[in-house]
Parts: sequence; C-alpha cells; structure tokens
Amino acid sequence: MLAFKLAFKNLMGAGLRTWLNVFVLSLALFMIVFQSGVIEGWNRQAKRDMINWEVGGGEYWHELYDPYDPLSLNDGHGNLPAEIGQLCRDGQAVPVLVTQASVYPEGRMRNILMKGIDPSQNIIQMPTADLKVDSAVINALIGTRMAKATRLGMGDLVTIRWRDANGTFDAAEIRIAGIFHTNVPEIDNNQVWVSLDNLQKMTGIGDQVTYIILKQGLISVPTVPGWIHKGYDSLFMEIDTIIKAKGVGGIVVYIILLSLALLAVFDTQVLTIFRRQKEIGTYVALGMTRWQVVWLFTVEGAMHSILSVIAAAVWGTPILYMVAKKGFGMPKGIEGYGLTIAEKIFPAYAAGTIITMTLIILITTTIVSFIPSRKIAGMKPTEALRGKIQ
Amino acid sequence: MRTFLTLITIFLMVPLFSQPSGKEILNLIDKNLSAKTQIMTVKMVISGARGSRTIEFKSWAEGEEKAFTEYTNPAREKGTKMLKLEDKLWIFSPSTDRIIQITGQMLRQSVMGSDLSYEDMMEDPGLSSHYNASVTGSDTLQNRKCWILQLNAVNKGEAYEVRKLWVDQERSIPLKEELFGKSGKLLKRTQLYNITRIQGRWYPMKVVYKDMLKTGDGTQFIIESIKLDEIIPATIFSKASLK
Amino acid sequence: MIKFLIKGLLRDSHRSRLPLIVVALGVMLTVLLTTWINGVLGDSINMNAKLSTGHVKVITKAYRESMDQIPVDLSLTGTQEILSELRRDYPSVSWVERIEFGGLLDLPDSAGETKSQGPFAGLAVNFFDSRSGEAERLNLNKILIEGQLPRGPGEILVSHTFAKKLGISLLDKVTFIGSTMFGGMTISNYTVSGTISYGISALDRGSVIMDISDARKALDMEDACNEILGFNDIDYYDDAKATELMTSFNNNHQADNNEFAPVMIRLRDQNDLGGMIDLMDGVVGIISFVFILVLSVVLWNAGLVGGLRRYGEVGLRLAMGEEKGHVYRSMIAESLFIGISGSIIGSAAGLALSYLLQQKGLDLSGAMQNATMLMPGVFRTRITTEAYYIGFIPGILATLIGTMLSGIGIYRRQTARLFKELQLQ
Amino acid sequence: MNNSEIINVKDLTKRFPMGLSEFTALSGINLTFSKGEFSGVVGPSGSGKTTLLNIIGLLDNPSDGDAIILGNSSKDLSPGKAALMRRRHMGFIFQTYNLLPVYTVFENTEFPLLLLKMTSGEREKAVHEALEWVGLTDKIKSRPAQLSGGECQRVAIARAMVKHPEIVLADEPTANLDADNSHHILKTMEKLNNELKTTFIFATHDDKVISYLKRKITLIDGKVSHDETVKQ
Repeated sequence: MLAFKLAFKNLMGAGLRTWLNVFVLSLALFMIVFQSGVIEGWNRQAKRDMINWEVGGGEYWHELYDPYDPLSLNDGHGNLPAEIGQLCRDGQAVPVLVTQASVYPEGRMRNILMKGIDPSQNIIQMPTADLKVDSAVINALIGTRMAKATRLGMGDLVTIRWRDANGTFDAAEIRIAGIFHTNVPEIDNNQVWVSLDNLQKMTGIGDQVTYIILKQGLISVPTVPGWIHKGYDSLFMEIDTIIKAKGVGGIVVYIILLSLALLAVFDTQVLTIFRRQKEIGTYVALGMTRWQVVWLFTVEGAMHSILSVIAAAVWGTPILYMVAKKGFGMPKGIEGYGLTIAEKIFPAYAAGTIITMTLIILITTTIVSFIPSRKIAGMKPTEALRGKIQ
Repeated sequence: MRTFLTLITIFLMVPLFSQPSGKEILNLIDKNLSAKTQIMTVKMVISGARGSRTIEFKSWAEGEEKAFTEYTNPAREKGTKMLKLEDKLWIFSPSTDRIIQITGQMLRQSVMGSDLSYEDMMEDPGLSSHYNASVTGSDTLQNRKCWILQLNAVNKGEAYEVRKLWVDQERSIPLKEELFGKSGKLLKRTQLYNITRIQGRWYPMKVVYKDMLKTGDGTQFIIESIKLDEIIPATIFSKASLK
Repeated sequence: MIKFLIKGLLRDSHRSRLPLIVVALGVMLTVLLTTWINGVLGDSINMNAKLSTGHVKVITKAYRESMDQIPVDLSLTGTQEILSELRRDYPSVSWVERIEFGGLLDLPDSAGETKSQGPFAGLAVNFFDSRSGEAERLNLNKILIEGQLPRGPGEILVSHTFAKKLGISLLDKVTFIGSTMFGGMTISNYTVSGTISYGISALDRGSVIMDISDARKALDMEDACNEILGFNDIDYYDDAKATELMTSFNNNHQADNNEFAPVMIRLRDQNDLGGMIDLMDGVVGIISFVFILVLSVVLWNAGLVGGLRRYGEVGLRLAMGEEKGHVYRSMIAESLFIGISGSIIGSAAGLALSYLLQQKGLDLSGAMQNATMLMPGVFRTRITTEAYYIGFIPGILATLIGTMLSGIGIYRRQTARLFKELQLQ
Repeated sequence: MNNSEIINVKDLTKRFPMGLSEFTALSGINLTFSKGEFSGVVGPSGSGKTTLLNIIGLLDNPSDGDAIILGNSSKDLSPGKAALMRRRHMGFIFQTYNLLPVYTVFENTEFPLLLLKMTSGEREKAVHEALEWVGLTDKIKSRPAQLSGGECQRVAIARAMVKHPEIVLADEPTANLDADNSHHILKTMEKLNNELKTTFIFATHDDKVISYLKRKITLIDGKVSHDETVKQ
C-alpha cells in the first residue's frame, strides 16, 4: 500500500509528463475499446437487423428449398405442417412462398424472385401493410436496392411474368406500393414482395409455402418432418465469420498502438530512474531495500495505466457514449456481396472487452515499467546518491 | 425456333373454310395445314441492340411433338442441331461434340437471341385439343377480312391461358396471333405475312414473332423453301441423329 | 563541427543509443501502422478493384445503365483501338480487358449426356499473357484449392463449392452453354484445370474463370470485351488520379453519343465504394495524427533523457567558456542528427517489415474459422507513398522538441554552480 | 566492546576500481564510536570521509576489514538486513538534503515512519515532535521547492531524527548553507544530541561544523591521521 501511495504522489509530482503518458495510454485504451465497440456494434446490429428484417426467431425451410439454387424453388414448397400452421394463426410465425419470376423494367428482362408474405404479419419489420393498399393491380413491395437497380419508384407499374404451378405463363402489371429501406440485402436484391394470398392465387399453388419465419424469442420449436429448422447458428454463420475476421485484423492495430504507448512508458521509466538516482539512493539510505525501491518504481510506472484507465473513462466515456448514441457512419462498400451492414453502426462496448483490455494494459505497463526499474537492484546506493550512474 | 414450331402447329390446325364457329374455324385451319410432316429452310432475322442478324436453318417436323433443326448459317452456328421430342429438348454442338439437354435455368434464356425462349419452344401447342374456340368478332388485316377467334385453354397447364387469332376468312389462315397470360396480359404476338399457295395449301412465308414484354422489333422467320408430307425417316427424330 | 558531433555520438553509446533506439522504434511502429491500416482497410476496396471494378473502367454507355446485370450484348467493340488509345494517352496505367458473363456449366456422363448442370458467373481475364499481371491481381495462386492454373486454351478454373455441387473432378471436361454477344447460342468444351475458392459464398456458389481468348471465341467477341479495367502502377486506389483520368478520357469522347461509345467510370462510382473510400481516408488520417502525437510524447522523453544524461558534460563545456547558445545549438544539432538517423533507421525497418508483410502477409487465419478472400485470413500491409515520409515527421520533430525543452535547462544554470557540480564528479 | 560502543571499525580498507587499476579510498582504518558521541570525520576532498560514512551507514561494503554496527558485522549483513538496520537505527543527512521533491515537509519527515509501519496516530505525533525540534511546524504543508536551503536541511534533520535513531550520519550538511543557517542547523543537532543521546557522525571540511564537534577524526589519503576529543 505504501508503494502505491508513494507512487501516486511521485506521479502527480512529475506533472505534465505523467499526464502525457497517461493520455497516450488512455488513447490506446480508448481506440481499442472504440474499435472493438464498433465491430461488436456491427455484429449485434447486423444480427439485430437480420432478426428484425429477415430471420425473426429462426426459420423452417422446406426440405428441398435451397436459397442458392433457383431450381430448388420448383419443388421446394409444401403445405404448412399443422404445428407450424397453428403458430402462424397465433401470430407466432409467418410463412413465405418463393417463386421465380421476371420483371421487365424498361423492356429489359430481369430474373427475380417473387416472394409472398402475409400483409398483416408483424414478425419481421418489412412494411407489408403497404400491400393492403387498395389498388386495381397487384401491390408489390421492393427494397431500395431493387428500386435503384430497376429504376422503379413509388406507385410505378411494372410488368412481371411468372409461371403458375402447372407451368402456364402469366404476366401482370404490379404496382410498387412501397419501397422499404433495410440493411439486409438478402431480402432486397432482385426481389419483389407481394401478399401471400396473391402469390398463391397467381401461381395456383394452393396453400403451399417455401419457408416460415418464426417470431423472435420463440424458444421451443417442434421438429417437423419435411421441414428443416434453421436456428441462428446456421443463419448467422457468414456474418460471424466476417466479424471474427474484422476483429482479428483489429488486433494488430491494438498491438502496434499499445506498443507505442508502452514505448512511451518505458522511455519515461528510463528517464525517471535516471533522473531520480539521488532519490533512489535516499530511499535506500532511509532503510528501504533495493528491491523495495524497484517495486516502488515499478508501481509508479504501472500506475500510469491505472491513471490512464481513469483518464480514458473521464474523456473517453462521453465520446464513446455519444458515438454509441449517435452512431458511426458506415459505407456500404461490401454490400454487393450480400452482407448486412447498417449505414450507421452504434458501437456496443462489451464490459468483458473493456476489462480484458484494461488488464492487458495494466500488465504490460507493469512489465515495461519493471524492466528499467530492475536496474535499480543493481545500483550502488552510494553512487545513486551522488547521481553518478550513467 | 419456337415460333417456327408454333407456326407449324398453327398451320396444321387452321382449316380453310370460313365459318363463324370457333371449333369449325379451328378445324378449317387444321385442314388447310394438315400436312403430316414439313421440311423447310428458314431464315431467321433477329433484331437486337446491335442491329439485326440472320440465321439460317433447316427443319424437319412431324406432328406436334417431333422436331429436328439444323443450323446452316452463319459459320458460327453451322452444324448446331436441336431435337425436340415431346417435352424434352436437346442441343448438339459440333464444336464440343456434346448433346446437352436444356433444362432448368437455361429454359428461360432466349434462343439465339430471338424473342423466343427455350421455354417457349417447350410448349405443346395442340390448339384444337387444348383450347375452346369462339368467334368474338371480325377485323381487317393486311387488307383481308378476318375472324377474330378467342381460344381458352381447356385444361390447366397450358403455357398460355388465352390466345387470340385473326383468321383470314377466305383462306382460313391466321394472320395474327396474340398470346395472353391468365390475367389477360398480352405476352406474345405473332404476325404472319406473304401467304402463299404451297402444295394446295396456304402458307405464311414470313412470320414476325414478338415478346411483348421486351422492347425491340421482334424476330422474323422467313421460309425460303418448304416441302409438305414428305416421309421423314424416324431416325431423324432420335438423339443419334444429333451427332 | 558536425564531424565532431558525429564522433561524439558514435563513441558515446549512452548518449546516442537509447534515444536512437527509441526514435527508430517509434518511427518503425508509425510506418508499420500506417501501412497496416492502409493494407487492412484498403483490402476490401482493393479486392473490389482487382475482382471487378479496376481503379477505372471503360465500358459502353449502354452497359453503364444496367451494369449489375453484366449485359454481354452491350459490350465494347473495337477494343484494340480503344486499348491502344488508352495505352498511348495514359501509359502509366495498366489496362486489361475483362469479360464478365454468365451461363450454364454442364458436366457430361460417360455417354456424353448431361449429368449435372448449374448456372455460373464467368470472369475472363488475360492469363496467358503474363505481362497483364492478371493471375497475380486475382491472387489466383492463393485461392487455388486444387489443380493448377490454366496453361493453355480450353482450360478453366471452377469455384470449389460449385465443382463439388456438380460433381466435377480435376481434368474433367465440362461444357459451357451461354449466349454470344449477339445473342446466339454458344456451346464450348473446357477442361477444368483447377478449383478456386474466393471465400465469398456469393461467388463460390458458381464461378468460372477462363482466359479471355477462350471467352472471346465462345462469346463471339473478337476485338470486344465488356470491360477494360485500368490499374495504377501502385496497387492502391488513388481517387484524385482516377477522377483526373476519367475526366480526361470522357472529355475526349464527349462527342460520341452512340450508346456503344466508350465511357470511363471510377472505382468509387461502383459497388457503392465511394463511402468506403471516404471512411478509409478519414480513419487513416485520424490514426496517423494520433500516432504522431503519441510518438512525439515518446520522443520528447527520449530527448529529455538525452539532454539530462549530459548535464555534466554541458556543465563542463559551459565552465570551459563555451557560450550557452552555442552549447544549446550544438545539442539541437545532435538531436537533429539522432532524429534523422533514427527516422531513417526506423523508416527503413518499418518499410522492410511492411514490405515483408505486404509480400508474405500475416497469416492470422488460425484465429478465424475460415479465411476468405473478402476477409482474407492473411493480412497484408500496403506501402503507400506516405509511408516513406510519415515516420520522419514525429521522428525529427519530436526529438527536436524534446531536446529543445530539456536544453532550456542550460540557460537556467548558474555558472557559479557549475564548478560545484563539477567538483562532485 | 563495552556497552556504550555502538560502532567498531576494524582494519577497514576500501578500494574502488578505476579504469584498469584500483584506487584505495580507505586503508586500515580502526575506529570506535560510543553512544551519544558528537563526532566528525574531517579532511580535504577525496580523503575518504564520505566512503567511511557510507560504510558505517551500510550503504557500501568494506573491501577488507570490518565495520561492526550495533553488534552486526557489515560482512554478515545481507542487503535486506542492512536496509532494516538503516530503517530502524540510522538517520542520514546529506549535503544536498535529498528531500523527496514531490512530498510536503510533513510527508518527507513521515517517510521513515511509514517504512517502520507505525500507525498514523503515532506517526503524526512523532512528526510533529521532530518538526518542533527543528522549528518548522509552520511549514508542515510546504514542498521542498518552497523552502530555503536552511529549511530544507532542517527538514532533512527532522527526517533523520523522527524515528529516534541510534546513529545519525551527516555528510557535509552545511556545504550548501550560509553561516547563519549553518549555525542554526548545528545548534539544532547539538541540542538533539544532548536530549536524545543520539550518536552523530559528521563528514565535513567546514570549519563551522568542526567548531561544534566533540571528537575530531582527521582523515588524510584514506588514513586516520588524528583522532582527538575536544575538551569544552
């Protein structure tokens, strides 16, 4: 305890340089927390967006359905199994039917997926209520990406062509009754959403559906033959991989940044010990053992980290809080590859990360403080007293 | 290709007489074009973004369900052969020495850049057996009096639920056909020109086929020579003849 | 005088060693961080550039309107002429032709009939002309899972997942079915010489890479391609340069109103990459600033240590009658020397390390479930122009400031006290 | 060794390496100090005064011979034991005061007591007492930088005395002080010597200090040339 008290006093006494070191360390801590916060925020937000917009509390897929294989759509649908049908009626799930179709914006054919969903659903955030708007033609919802690609706007009519369950061609004008904006490209790119009733009627497929989205938080799910339950594990696999990769890339930045901050502490320690030889001698003369003095100086160096944590908390918290509140602008650079990225990420600061990082900074600072301090043990107190050690 | 097949089917169906009963008109068309087989040389003119291209092919057909085509020009397409047997379609390409069945995704692609897709080619166009016909009015096309015939599919599963035919009252040959989706949307339009007398029957020597959902001028089929009711050896309609 | 100082520095290891090490280390870390951030952040941009956008891209006006559909029928024609114009007018840029196309891949059974079939996205690049650098650009050697790169006509690469799905084995003959530029059907045979994995499921689901000569033959695109990509000689997107290039090229072709007239677009105009670039510039700027700040603090300390160490020496020199100002200046000259040499050593070390990491990459894939090309398990630094000078700013400035501050003590010292201090020695 | 003898230096020799050869700072010193002595080692610069004090203070080890401090042979003492000895039984006063710059007068004085793990109440009492001795109760909260040289040295004395050590070693305590301050300091130390019976050993060549000494040991070239008790 004595060492801590003394170290604290000494640090405070050193004034500006202490604060610069503390600032540098706190900057490192801040940036690490900030960066991991952004990544974690992205992770959570991507998943939250996916949950809110796409996957709800998980999905059931018809056993033949494979979203990456358009051919699977021919057979990848079936009647709602009774258990899930009950869930749907209870508002705990919503079925979706997927068919292939072509739209002809400006006379150029574009192959798309036409998806049918219950307009009164509230399982996902898609504004399906727009589909209920009174209209002579079929109402459809598209996402902003699709709107941009096809240059379709609200209220526009566009021809859509499909084949019904028997293979008969049909085409109709559909009216863009809503354009939704989502961070989840998976429900936007090359997709047109219509009401499930309409789609079932259009395709004459009866009551069949392709997949079912469960309500969030629905925990107990029945096993249904012919239908495969898709939990978050499999639905989030891609985003998990990417988040992990981002995190790994960040670690190197932490390491370099921390190294530099530690270099500052190390350097300060060397200077401190050099400058305060007489003091070291005095401590020994006053009856401290040399190792006690080593400990004293190590604690002093290490205390930079404690102060830096406090400093980071003092100046960093408002910034982190503000960013977490206001969000952090993100470009949509890699969206083309189907990743969910919000334009604004609200960093999430995990207590675990902050604690781990604080501990790492504490330990590493202690180590770099100890290394130069160790020299004290080998000092001759008589020479230290005279300030003669080079 | 598909247009060509549709065309042939239409010919087979269209009776010669003019009688304002749908069924009768269909039978007349049928009679007019009741040749068992056709062998013809066709020039297909496809208009596209880069101007028009001409492709020549020779085709052998028997009934509604068998058709064999060999492309002869240009050099790129020469030797390419297609075989249609009922609802299956194969393509042979000489450069690869491969026979490929066209299925799935590929069916939605356009054939040779024309307004026809392979899907269109797969249609089984048996009009009289698959459609109920009724005369809904008359019109004048190409300076000729026409009955307007509306065809409604008898069974589910026809590619087009509704067809509309403009049939020359005198020659019992359609001059125009429009194909509609179930909900009444016009999908395709075929126009027939240069109706010529061949082996006692009326035949259109030029057909323009247009996918109404796409922009563009459509695809022209110009029949350069045609022979009806020749005996075609069965081996033609087998995969062996593709190679 | 300088010689005298250098001698002193070299002989008195205490005087020079620690500050030099600290300066060099700090500069090295700054350089390394700069290149690292540029490397890692620039990665997705870079990948986009290499894979599809180029730094700039020449396409037709019509193609630009529906680029996401990669319409082969709206391709550029007369590309030899366009290429030679580009190469003449902008010789510092590497221009390569690419064809992106789609089609079906068909695997035959022993009887030659379709065994399996699947749609794919094709990319045709100039592999066989090694001067094009396309194989390196696409990192093909790295993403190759099995087999080898195509060595001659008729050989293609197929994405691994796709190959597995269709049941394709190495050296299998497969058939491509698609449409030519004019809409004609095209069917051609290829041998699968290798399988690749981009690590992006969207691409791995169905991708084929082939040589552009093969694609031209298949797609009837002699002297045509849908995209001409331009890459700066440095492997780094320079927005200003790209903009300049684009403006210049498009001005030259302003008169041509044909929908098939060539038009140039930049990387930032594609795939929504603009925002990404702005973000990256911002982040690099902020981090560099922070680093310079941090390093200045570190080196200020180093300067102080250096100054204090020589308290005695300075005292002696003052006692011997040297002017204070002269001592001060000579100390600053010394620190400048340390700053410069430290910065040189540090920058060299940082650049060497960066170069190593740029070439070899840092393989962190062990820390990830599965490495991808989009998120490569191997991280790379990127040496940008700024990496060459960025370390010198804190390296020299900070040492100088540190010495200046510590040297102020010289002025404060009373000459009378000097003798006492000297006595003590 | 009688009861009052607390320091016994026997055949003490100290050599320092100097380049390739050695420099003999002390050679064959024999001295004893009794409890309550107010003595000093005098001699010109470089005569070995500080070295002798350092060895007595267990900050340095003899090359040959021995120094027995409070019954402990310097040869047998580990650095830790030596530190303990200093902590409990010795006080140091330096020419340059060696106060801890960041601490107040009170804290500087308190420091040795902290090492002795005294309670805060005990410490406060002892510190106040010590500062009363040196007359600095009004500067308790001041930092060394705010004090004059004389005041600093008085703090140093308070720090050395606060734990009531047996021995106080003072190395040129007045070298940086003017005459008035020097006398003040010396008087203070003399008073403490009388009241507490603390043994004081000075190393000095200051005549003012010498005039106060009750025993004067003259060191020349590392050897004792005189050892006289001054009759007052």
